[in-house]
Amino acid sequence: MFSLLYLLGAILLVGGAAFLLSGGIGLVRMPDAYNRIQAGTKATTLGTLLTLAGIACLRPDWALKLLLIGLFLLFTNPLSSQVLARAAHRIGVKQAPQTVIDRLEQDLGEKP
Amino acid sequence: MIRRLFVTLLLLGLAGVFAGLVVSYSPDETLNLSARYYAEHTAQDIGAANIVTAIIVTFRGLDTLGEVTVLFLTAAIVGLVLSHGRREGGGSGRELPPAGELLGTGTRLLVPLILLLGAHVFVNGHLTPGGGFQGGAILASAILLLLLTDPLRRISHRLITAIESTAGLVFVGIGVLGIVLAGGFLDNRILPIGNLGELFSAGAIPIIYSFIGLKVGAEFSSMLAHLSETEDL
Amino acid sequence: MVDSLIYLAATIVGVAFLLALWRFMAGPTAVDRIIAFDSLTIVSITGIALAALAEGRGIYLDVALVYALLSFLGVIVVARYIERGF
Amino acid sequence: MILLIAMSLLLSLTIVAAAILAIRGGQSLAISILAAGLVSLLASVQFLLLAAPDVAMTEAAIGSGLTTFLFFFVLGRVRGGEHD
Amino acid sequence: MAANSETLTRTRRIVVMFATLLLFWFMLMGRVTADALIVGVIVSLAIALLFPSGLSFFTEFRATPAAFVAGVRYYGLFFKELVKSNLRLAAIVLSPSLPIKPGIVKVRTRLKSRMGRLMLANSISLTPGTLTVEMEGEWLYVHWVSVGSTDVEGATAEIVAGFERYLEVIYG
Amino acid sequence: MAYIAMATGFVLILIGLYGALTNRNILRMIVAFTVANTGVNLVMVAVGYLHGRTAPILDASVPVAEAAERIIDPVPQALVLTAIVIGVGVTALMLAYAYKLYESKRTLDISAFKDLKW
Repeated sequence: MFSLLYLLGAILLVGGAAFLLSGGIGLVRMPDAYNRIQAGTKATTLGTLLTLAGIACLRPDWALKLLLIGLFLLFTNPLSSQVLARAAHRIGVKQAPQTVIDRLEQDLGEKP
Repeated sequence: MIRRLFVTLLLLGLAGVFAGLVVSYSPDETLNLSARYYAEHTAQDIGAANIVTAIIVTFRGLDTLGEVTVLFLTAAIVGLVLSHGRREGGGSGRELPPAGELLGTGTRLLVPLILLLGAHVFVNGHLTPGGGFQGGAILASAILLLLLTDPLRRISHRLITAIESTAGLVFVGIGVLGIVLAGGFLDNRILPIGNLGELFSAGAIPIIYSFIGLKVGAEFSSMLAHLSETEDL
Repeated sequence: MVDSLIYLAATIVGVAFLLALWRFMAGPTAVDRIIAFDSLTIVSITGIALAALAEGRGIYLDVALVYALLSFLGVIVVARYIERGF
Repeated sequence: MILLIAMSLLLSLTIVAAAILAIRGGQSLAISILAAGLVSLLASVQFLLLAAPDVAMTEAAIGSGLTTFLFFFVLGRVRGGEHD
Repeated sequence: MAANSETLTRTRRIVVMFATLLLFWFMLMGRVTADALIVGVIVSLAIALLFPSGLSFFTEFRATPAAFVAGVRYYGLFFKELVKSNLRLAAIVLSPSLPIKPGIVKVRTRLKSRMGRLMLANSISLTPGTLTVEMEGEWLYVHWVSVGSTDVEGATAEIVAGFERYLEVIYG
Repeated sequence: MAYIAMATGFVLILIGLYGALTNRNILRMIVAFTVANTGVNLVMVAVGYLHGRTAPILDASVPVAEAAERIIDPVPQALVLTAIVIGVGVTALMLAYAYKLYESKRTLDISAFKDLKW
């Protein structure tokens, strides 16, 4: 069973997996917590979306349910990473030495 | 030190027993007698596609009733134990960091969706994986999200108690109806069995499981609400 | 050939999972571990979908649905705890 | 089949590692609770591989939010007690 | 008069909520049949009435043709940005020297409606490289992996403007 | 696969017991208890698994006629499903008691509670 859709699905799967891997590598290599949030939780989002799309190509009868999973991920994921970043900033997690600017810290400092 | 040694010896002994169990375990090749009965007769007798649901709600329905009762008792005891340290009204002296606008808006967007998913899970308990217990836990998760966004929010205890007791009464009432109209307590054939795979099939299972779901959700919510009303120590 | 592509994808996902696990075990601060926790749950959704594909049962996706909608709760709970939010 | 067995092995490894992190003394209690939550979340995937989607769904619905929240709530209430 | 329009918006919100929930219900069920419709109407109505402060995609949606066009183009831009920034981040992660220049910049948004602001913040957060840390009034604090410009106007033009142009038409 | 899961479950039980017996903090003991709880559930589900079979839910891919040959044992799943839910209730109860204990003695160290020891 070798059709174009099938091949497209497999390629999408590998592409999504590659993004997941880049997220994993970023999670290990990035120097501080904020950059790890950037790499770790959001590169993995696109990776998961692509793998879900790939599986939808392999099994078109599951497409609706996979679409729902992707939609729910799109709602919940930025919310959790935003709340986490905010909490990290509030408890004063250190930033990497390469950091060039922190306007939030400056503005918080100006206010009483 | 003696204690550490004793614990280590005990665990080593247990590890030996477990290793023996794993090594000598030989998985069955076919289903055993009761499982074979369930596999062969569920579709005709009960009409539920999900055999686990059929076991929980009808074959072992009485156990489930006991279990829901245990859960009710735990919720009641948690409420009783914590009833002393209750905060008066909403005005606690603590300064809480605000939840932030994004979490507030996101909660208002997500809570209806989570409630909908919970309802879907327990209404479809006889067709897809899931059922009352899972659906109830998902409903309670929605309440949990509300509490996370605004910890000082008060969930109405009266509403929770009303839902909980109504659901319990309906559950028992359907069970008694089973004695009157069909073969015995919690018999699901008080309604037509219907065709396998449709939403209105499997007799009374969807109704029973929906009420179990509401009851479990209300019990978990009451635990969460009681905990969130305690004082800081 | 296509099947080997699927196996390749699964292997890559496994490596990503291991990297996130390393960050979870090693992470210097609590926030790092929470990030790793989040990534592990997201990668698990892919794992569930791949398992459903391998078994050929669409109903397994219901579990992924619950995962996608509820796994972020754990992260929010911990984040609100560390900022003393409740 | 090989795919499923490999996934199962990987999950087992992760579960045991997280469980060891969960009971190890000497680090903060919050990390222990987080690791216990990870144990139950990954155990739910393991349940799914064992062809038990009902159990997997229960564990996912309960293990992610509810249990973690109960622990962290009590931990937040007993500030100062976590170091005993 | 004011009270009347108040109840009108409340009713409108509940109706919109109900319709959205029903749509999601049919997507969950995967089929449109009579029995699914009956149960779905009951469940959606119960949730919409029990939780009237809930929001949905379409709560503040402006039902004009321009909004639909903007919605389609918004999603096109969003997915394009998503893939592009993911590729950029993957390049950063894989290069041996790790060329990052992180920082938190301040940007301004003109959006007023709740859903529009949530969608804007989510879009910024979902494209790797930028992450909304805090939102206060019209100011957004965005963590940026490779800072382009540190002043408010430059950063706004680079991060926000693309999404905001469409969201303003959709939600206002 | 059943062997892998079963071994994992037993290891989890051992780890949980070790944690519960060696830690002195009540909250840590409860955490260890939940780990052991998960292990017990894993062992029970693994006992019901039969090689090469699939989940006990009938649909298009598992027709009724082949059910007895294709599905695994549903009884342990039904047991574990309710055990998990009861487990959460028990955990909540233990945590409520831990809260009350802290309220009375201002400590969570188990060796401070000797009132009923004899």
